[in-house]
Amino acid sequence: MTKEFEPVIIGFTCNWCSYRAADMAGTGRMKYPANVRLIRLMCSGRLDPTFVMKALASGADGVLITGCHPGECHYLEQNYKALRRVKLLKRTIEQMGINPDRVKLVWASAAEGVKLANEITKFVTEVKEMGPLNWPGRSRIVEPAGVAEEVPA
Amino acid sequence: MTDKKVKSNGDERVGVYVCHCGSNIAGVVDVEGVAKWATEELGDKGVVIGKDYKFMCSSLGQEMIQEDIKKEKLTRVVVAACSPHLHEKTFRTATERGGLNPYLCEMASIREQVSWVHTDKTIATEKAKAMINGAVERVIRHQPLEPIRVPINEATLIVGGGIAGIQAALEIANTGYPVYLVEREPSIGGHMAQFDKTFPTLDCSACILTPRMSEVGTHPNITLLTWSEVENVDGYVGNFNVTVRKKARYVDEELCTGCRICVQKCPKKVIDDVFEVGLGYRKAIYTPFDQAIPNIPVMDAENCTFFEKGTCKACEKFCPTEAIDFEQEDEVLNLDVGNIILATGYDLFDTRRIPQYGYGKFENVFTSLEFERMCNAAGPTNGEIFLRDGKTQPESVGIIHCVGSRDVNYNEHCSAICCMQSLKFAHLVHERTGGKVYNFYIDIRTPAKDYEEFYNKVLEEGTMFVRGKVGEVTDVPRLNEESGKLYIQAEDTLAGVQRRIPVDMVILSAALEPRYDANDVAKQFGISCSSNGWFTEKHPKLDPVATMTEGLFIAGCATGPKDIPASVAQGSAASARVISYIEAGELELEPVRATVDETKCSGCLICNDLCPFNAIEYIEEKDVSYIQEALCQGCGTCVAACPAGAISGTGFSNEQVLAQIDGLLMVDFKPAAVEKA
Amino acid sequence: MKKYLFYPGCSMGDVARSYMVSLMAIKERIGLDLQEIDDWNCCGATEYFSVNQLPAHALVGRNLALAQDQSNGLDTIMAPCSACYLNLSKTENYMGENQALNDAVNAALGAGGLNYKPGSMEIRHLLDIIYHDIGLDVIKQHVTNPLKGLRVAAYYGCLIFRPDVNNRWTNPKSQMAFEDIMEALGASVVDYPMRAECCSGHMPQIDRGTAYEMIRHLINGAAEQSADVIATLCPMCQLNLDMYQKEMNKYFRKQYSIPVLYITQLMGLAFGANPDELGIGSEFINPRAALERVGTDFPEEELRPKQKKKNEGLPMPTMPSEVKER
Amino acid sequence: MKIISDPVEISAFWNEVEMKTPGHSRLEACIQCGSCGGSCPVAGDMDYTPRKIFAMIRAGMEEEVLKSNTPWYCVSCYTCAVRCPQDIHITDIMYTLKNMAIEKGLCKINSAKHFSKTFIGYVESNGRSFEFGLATRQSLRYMPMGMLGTAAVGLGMLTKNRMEMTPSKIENINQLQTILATAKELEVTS
Amino acid sequence: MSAKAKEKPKFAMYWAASCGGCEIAVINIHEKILDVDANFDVVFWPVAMDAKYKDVEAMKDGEILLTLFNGGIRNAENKHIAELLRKKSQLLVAFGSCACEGGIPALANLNPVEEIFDTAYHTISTENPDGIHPQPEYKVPEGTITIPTFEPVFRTLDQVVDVDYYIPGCPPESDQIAAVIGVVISVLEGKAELPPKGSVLGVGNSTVCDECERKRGVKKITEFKRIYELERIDPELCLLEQGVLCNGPATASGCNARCPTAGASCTGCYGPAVGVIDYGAQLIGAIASVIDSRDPEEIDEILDGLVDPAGSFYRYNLAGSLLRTGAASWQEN
Repeated sequence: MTKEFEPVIIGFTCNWCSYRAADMAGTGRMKYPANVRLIRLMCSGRLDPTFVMKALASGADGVLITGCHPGECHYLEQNYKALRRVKLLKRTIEQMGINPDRVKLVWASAAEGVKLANEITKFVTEVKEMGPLNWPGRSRIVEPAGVAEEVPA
Repeated sequence: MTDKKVKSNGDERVGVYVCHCGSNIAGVVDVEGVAKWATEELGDKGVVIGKDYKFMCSSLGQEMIQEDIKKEKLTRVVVAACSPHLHEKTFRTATERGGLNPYLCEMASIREQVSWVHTDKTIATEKAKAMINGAVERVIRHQPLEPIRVPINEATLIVGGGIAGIQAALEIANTGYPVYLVEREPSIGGHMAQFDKTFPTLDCSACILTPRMSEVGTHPNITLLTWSEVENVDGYVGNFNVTVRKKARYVDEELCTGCRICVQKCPKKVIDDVFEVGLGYRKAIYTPFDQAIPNIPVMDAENCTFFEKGTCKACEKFCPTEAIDFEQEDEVLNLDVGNIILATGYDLFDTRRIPQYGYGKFENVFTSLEFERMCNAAGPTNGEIFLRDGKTQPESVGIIHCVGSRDVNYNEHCSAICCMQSLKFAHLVHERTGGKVYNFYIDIRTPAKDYEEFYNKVLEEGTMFVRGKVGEVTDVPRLNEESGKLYIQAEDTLAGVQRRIPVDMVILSAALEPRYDANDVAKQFGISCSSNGWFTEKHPKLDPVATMTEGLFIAGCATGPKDIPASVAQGSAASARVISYIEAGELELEPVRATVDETKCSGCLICNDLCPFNAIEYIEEKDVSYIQEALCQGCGTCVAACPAGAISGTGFSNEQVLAQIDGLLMVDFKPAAVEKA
Repeated sequence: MKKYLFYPGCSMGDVARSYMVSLMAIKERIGLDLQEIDDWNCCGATEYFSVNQLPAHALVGRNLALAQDQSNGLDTIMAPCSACYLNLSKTENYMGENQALNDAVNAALGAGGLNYKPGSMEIRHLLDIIYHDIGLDVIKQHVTNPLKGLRVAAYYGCLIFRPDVNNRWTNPKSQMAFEDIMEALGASVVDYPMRAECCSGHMPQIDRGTAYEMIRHLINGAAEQSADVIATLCPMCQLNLDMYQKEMNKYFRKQYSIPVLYITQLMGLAFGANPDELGIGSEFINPRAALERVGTDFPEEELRPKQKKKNEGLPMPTMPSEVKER
Repeated sequence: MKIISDPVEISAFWNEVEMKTPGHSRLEACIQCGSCGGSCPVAGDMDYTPRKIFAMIRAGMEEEVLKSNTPWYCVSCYTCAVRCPQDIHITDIMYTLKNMAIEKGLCKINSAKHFSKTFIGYVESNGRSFEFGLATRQSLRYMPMGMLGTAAVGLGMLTKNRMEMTPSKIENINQLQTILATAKELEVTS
Repeated sequence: MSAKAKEKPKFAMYWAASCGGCEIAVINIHEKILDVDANFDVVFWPVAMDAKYKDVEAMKDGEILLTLFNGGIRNAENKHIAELLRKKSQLLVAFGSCACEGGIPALANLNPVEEIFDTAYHTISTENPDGIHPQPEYKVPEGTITIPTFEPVFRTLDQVVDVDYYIPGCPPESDQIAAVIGVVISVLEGKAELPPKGSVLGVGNSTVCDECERKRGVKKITEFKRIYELERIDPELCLLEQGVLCNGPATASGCNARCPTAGASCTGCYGPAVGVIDYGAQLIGAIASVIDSRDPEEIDEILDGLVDPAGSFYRYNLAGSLLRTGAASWQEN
C-alpha cells in the first residue's frame, strides 16, 4: 500500500443547520478534503441507524452525522434523539469489531461553516489513520450479487 | 430475507442537467465530461439525457429543461448546480412548467459542496459524478407530492389579557374577525393596570389603559372569558379545538349590574396578594380594581365566610338583582379557532430568594410592584409614599437595580425595564416626598426613544447614583454613628470604597421572570421554551412573534422582558400575522410529512411522545397511532423511530436515502479504488 | 447507633480540647458512633492554601485517601471544625469537577502509595449530622436539665453556609438548624443578625485593628440582644471570640463579657452532664455566671423571632416556609 | 499621572492567575458590579477592593496587585463568592494571588506571609499544626508591643490546658512529606 | 412405494446448521402431519427417514415440489446440500430463524473461527483430556477420513441459494406451519394461488405488540434492567416500560406474543416486520428514541444498563443484517 489511502465518508446533514453550514463553507471558499459526500435530511432526528449500517456495509469508511446544537434544533428537541441513537449505535458496532470512532456526531449551526469544514478535515484524517473499513459487502454496491464470494473462505 | 438491494422500477426517464455557473463550477469540475458520463454510464438507471449549460438558473436554462421534459418525455429531473437552498424552488417551478410534479426534481449541490471547496479537478469531478449518481438514485424513487391545503377558521384565541393581548384582540376584532380573549384573573389589564405612571412620558397608566380595556369589554367581535383557563388544545393551524374552563364566579354575569353593593356588604377582609401584591386588602367577593373589565365581582370561595362556616350570605341578601349564585359551577367551553396568540406575560422575581436584601425581614424593604401600588392614587395609600407603618414619609430612599437580574444565581438575563422603572421611582419619590434618593446600579440602560433624556431629568432632580451592586441591606449598626435606620452596604465602584448608606426605605427593582407555569403552557400548546424559560420564537430577529408551530403566535413579555411600547408592538405584529392567514382563507403546507400505515402499526406507543408538535395521536379503539398531517413538520424523527417500519416520510423515504447512499458510494476515488481492489 | 468516619482536626487536640471532650461526652447518648481516621493530618487551614494550592490539596487529599481506605462501608466523614469541613469538602469537590487537579493530586498521593477516587467520600459537618441524622426529637428525649431562660446567640460563622460546595444548606428551613437545636435544649435563642458573619479568621495574626473591629462587631451584636452565651460550631470562631475578647475590650475600652461555648458543651449541660465532664472552665471568659442562671425563669420578650407590635399600617409580606425553588 | 499601555490580548499576568487557580476562575466574566466589595467584611482595610483587584489584573498591573494587602486581608469567609452574580471564584483567586506574591517575593504583609510559612513549617515537619509554637513565634516577631498581652493569652492557653508545649506528630510523616514534595514539583512543572 | 404414491408430489425437509428445534416443531403439528403424508411423498427427511444424498442427486431437477430447509450455512456440507436441494426442488423454503436470518448460531459471526473452535473444544466446559482438535482431513491406517470444512462466516440460506419463501421463528409456531402446509395443499388441489415469490409466510403484518395483552403507555426509559433485577414484575404492564429490553415492538407478529405474555421479554425470533431492512438498526433507532434524557453522561449511564447490545438487537438477525458479521470473523489478521 504505497499510495495514500483515501477514505470515503458519508455525511448526514440537517437541512436547517449543517447543510447550510456546508453552503456557507462553499460561499466562503473554505477548502476541505473531498472524501465526504453529504446527504441532506430534514433533521438529524431523521437519522435511522439503518442508514449508518447501510453506509458502512456498502463501503463507506466512516459516517459523519451533523445536527443543530443541543437546544437549537429547528424541530425543538429532535437532535437529542439523534444523540441517543448514535451513542447506542456506536456501542453496537463496537461489539461487531468496528471502531466506533468511524461514526461521528458533530453539532454545527448554519453559521458555523468554518467549524464544519474543520470538523470534516479532522474526521477525514482520523479515518485515514483508522485505515480502510473495506467491509466485505462493499462490492455489492457495484454488482449486486450474494455476499458469499467476497468473504475470504 | 428482506430485499436489501433497493431496486428502481427502471422505467423512469431521467434528465441530468449540469450547470457551469459561469466558471464557478466549470472552473474546477469537468462539466461536459460529467454530463457525458451521466448519459453513457447511468443509462441503466433511466438517464436519457445529460446536458451541461452555462447558467441553468437562467430563463434559457429553465426553458431547456421544460422543453426536454416535453420532447424526451422525461419523468424525473436532476440539476447539478448550486445549493438547493438557492434554486430548488426555481427548478421545481421549471419542472412543473414542463408538466411534471415539481417534487420530481432533485438537485446536487456541486458548487457549494464541490467546486468552491475542492481544488483537485479529477477528484472534484469524481465527487460531482458521485453526487449526481446519488441524486439520480434518489430522484427515481421520488413520489409526486401535492402541497397540503388547510382552511383557516376565522376565529382567533388570545391567551392573556395584558396590554399585548388587548392590543392583538382589538386589532383583529376591528378588522372584523371574531376573537376569544381568555384571562386567568377576574379582570383584564395585566401588570399595566397595577402601575401608576409610565416612563418616560409619565402619563398615568390607568388613563391610557382603561379606554382600551372598556373597548375590549364592549367590542361585538370579542368574547371575553375572564376567570378562565385553557385546559386542552387539539387540532392544528386553521382548525384548533380549544377547551376552556370558566371558573365559577358565584355571580350570574347576566343579572349582575356591577353595582358592587355585595362588595361593600361583604364582612370578610383578606390581604390582596394578586392585584395589591399583598400591600392592600380586598373583600372575599371582589373586583380586583375599580375600572375592572368585566365589571363583575368574583367570589373567592376559599375565604368566603359562607363557604367556610355555612352562614353569612350578606352579598346575596343585599344584591338588588339576585345575581349571587352559591350553586354556580365551573363551565367548560369548546372553542374552534384558526389561530392562537399567547400573551401570557411574566411573573415578578420573588425577592425573598435574596436574603441579604432583607425583604420580608425588614418591614421597610419593598418590591418594585409594591411601590407601584403605593404610588398609585387608587392604591392602598392613595398614592402617598409611606413606610410600612402606613403614615410616616421616608426621608431617604434607596432603590436597588438588577434584583434577581443579571445574576447567574437567579436570572442571567437583563430585565430590560428595571433601569427606567427605577429612574421613574426616583422621580416619584422626589416629586412626592422631596426626600433623598439613592439609585444603586451596575449599568444604566436607557436605549429607547426619550429614555436617556428622562435619565438626565432624574439626574438634574438630584438623585444620587452609586455604581455598585448592593452587598447587603441591614438594620445592624456597624459604624459608631449608625443607629435606627436601614443601611445599604455597597461598594461605590467609581470611588473604589465600600459605603454604608442609611435610608428609611428600600425599593427592590425585581427581575421579570417567565411565568411559573410557562413550561406547562408551552407543552400544552406544542411550542417550546428556551433554557431560561421564555417562549421560543420561530426566529429571534426575523420572525419574533411566530413559533415553530404553524398558527401559534406569541407576543409581549411571554417571549422575554419588554416595556409597554414593545409589548404593544408585538401584539399588533402577532395580530397582523393572524389576519394575513385569515384573509388568505387557506394555508399551503410543505408536503414533506410522515404517515402511519395502520396495517403495520402495532400501537406500541414508541412514537407518540417523540413529536414536539403533538402531531402523533394514539387511537385507542384501533390500537394504532395516527399522524395529524397539518401538525407534522416533517422532521422524520418518528419515521426513524418506528420499530415496525410502519411510519413512512414523504420526500425522505428510506428507499430514497438508502438508494442515495449506494449512489454516492458507487463512484470511487481513483487512488482509493486501487487500494481497495 | 449511626456510624461515621471522624476527622477531628488539629485544634481538637489543643485549643479546642473542650470541644473534643464535650463531643466525646455526649456522642453515645445521641447515638453517634465515631471512627477516627487513623493517622490523619492537618487540613491546611487557610494558611497552607495561601502558600501553594496544589500541595494544599494534596495535604487534604491524603486525609481523603486514608478515609477511603479505612472506610469499610462507611461513606461519610464528619468534621466538627468548620475550616476542616470546608477544606475537606472543597478538595473532594474540586477533584471531582476538575480532571487536571484530580490527576495532579492523585499523582502526588501516588508517590505516597495512596489514591483517592472523587465522589467516594461525603464530607459533613457535625451540625449537619446532629440536625439531619440524629434529629431534634432524639435530642429532646435526652434533655434532663433544660437550659431554661439561658439566652443563647447561635453563631454559625462563615464556612458552614458558605461556600456550601455540596448545597447541603440551600433549604431555608435547615438554615435554622443551630437555633432549632438550641431551642430543643430549652434555651431562649436570641435574634443574632451576625450569626453567619466572619469571626475574623487568621486576622488577629495579621492586623489586630481589623481583627478586633470584627470581633467587636460580633460580640456587640450578641450584647445588643443581651445574650448570656454565644454558642459556636468551630474552634477558630471560639478561639477568636473567647481568647481575644479581653484584648478587644482593652483595644476599644469596652467591658464586654460574653462567654463562648461549643454546641456540644451546651448539649452536654442540657443532658445533665456536669461542667468539667464537658471541659468547661478552660474559657477565657468565665461562663459560670451565665450558666448558674440555667433553670431560673426569665422574661420571654425580645426573643427570636422578634415579636412585631400589632401592625396597623401596611401588611408585611408573608414568609413562605420554603423559598420557591425554580 | 499613570497610563498603562494595554497588554496585547490577555495579559500574561491574567493568564498566570487563571492557570494557577484550580478549576476555572471565571475572572473574565467579571462585570465590575462590586457586589464583592459591597459584601466584604474587611473591604474597609484593603488597599483595593476585590473588584478593583480584578480590574487591575485585567489591566496587567501585576506588581500593584501582588504588593497589595487585599489577598492577605481576605478572611476567606466566602461572602463575596456566594453573592457574586457571575459565579467568580473570588476566594480561590485570592489564594492564587497570595501564592504568586510569595513566589515572586512581592508580598509586603510579612506578618501574614510568615504566619502562613510558620504554620506550614509545622505541618510539614509534624503533619499537624502547633498552636503554641505558632502563637509565640508570631507574637515575638510581629507584636513585641502587644507581647505582654499575647504572652498573657499564651500563658492563659497553657494554664487552661489549651496548648501543648510539644507538637504532636503523625506516624507516617515520611509518606506525607513525599506526597507534598511531589505535589510541589508538579505545581512547578504545571 | 405404492403405485398411488408415485402420483403424490415429493416433499423434503433438511436440517442444516441449527439446533433441530424446527424439526420438532414440524412434528408438533400433531395429526396434521398425516395430511403431509397423505398429500406428499416424503422423499428426503434425514431425521424422520433413512435417505441418502445420492438418492437426491439421482433425482431430476425440480423433481421435489416442496423442501423445508431449516438451519443456516456453516460448513461445506450445508452449502452443498443447499445447492443440491435448490436444484431438485420447485419450492425451497427457508424454514426457521437460522435459515431465514441466521438465528442463534449466527452470533458466532462475532468471533473468528479459531475462537469458536477453542470455545467448543478447549474450555473448561468441554471435557477433552486428549486435547482433540477437529481436522478437515485425518489420516488413519485405513486411509484419510474427512469432515466438511468449516466456513469463515455463518450465512443465511438466501445468501447461498435462491429462496422461494421464508417461514421465520425459533422455531416457527406449529399452527403457523400447519397453516402454511394447508395453503400448499389447497394450492395442489387448485383451490388457492401461491403467494408471490420471496414472501414471508406464517407471520402477521404487524409486530408482537399487536398481539401482546400487556397494558401500554408512552415510553420514557430512565433505566434498563434485566428481568431478574426487577423487585417485582408488574404482570399487567408493558415490559419495556418496566425497563426491560423487549424486542416486541420491532418483531414480526405471528407468535401470539408468547414470551411477553409469559413474562419473558421478546428476543425477536420472528424477525423484522415486513419491509424493515435491518432489524437491529430499526430497534436501536426505536429504543434510543424513548430514552428519557438529554444529558450525554446520563444517557451513557442509562445505556450501561444494556449489556451486550449487539447480542440483544441481533439475537437472531446477525447473518441477515446489513453488516452480516462481526469484523473479526472475516478480516485477515
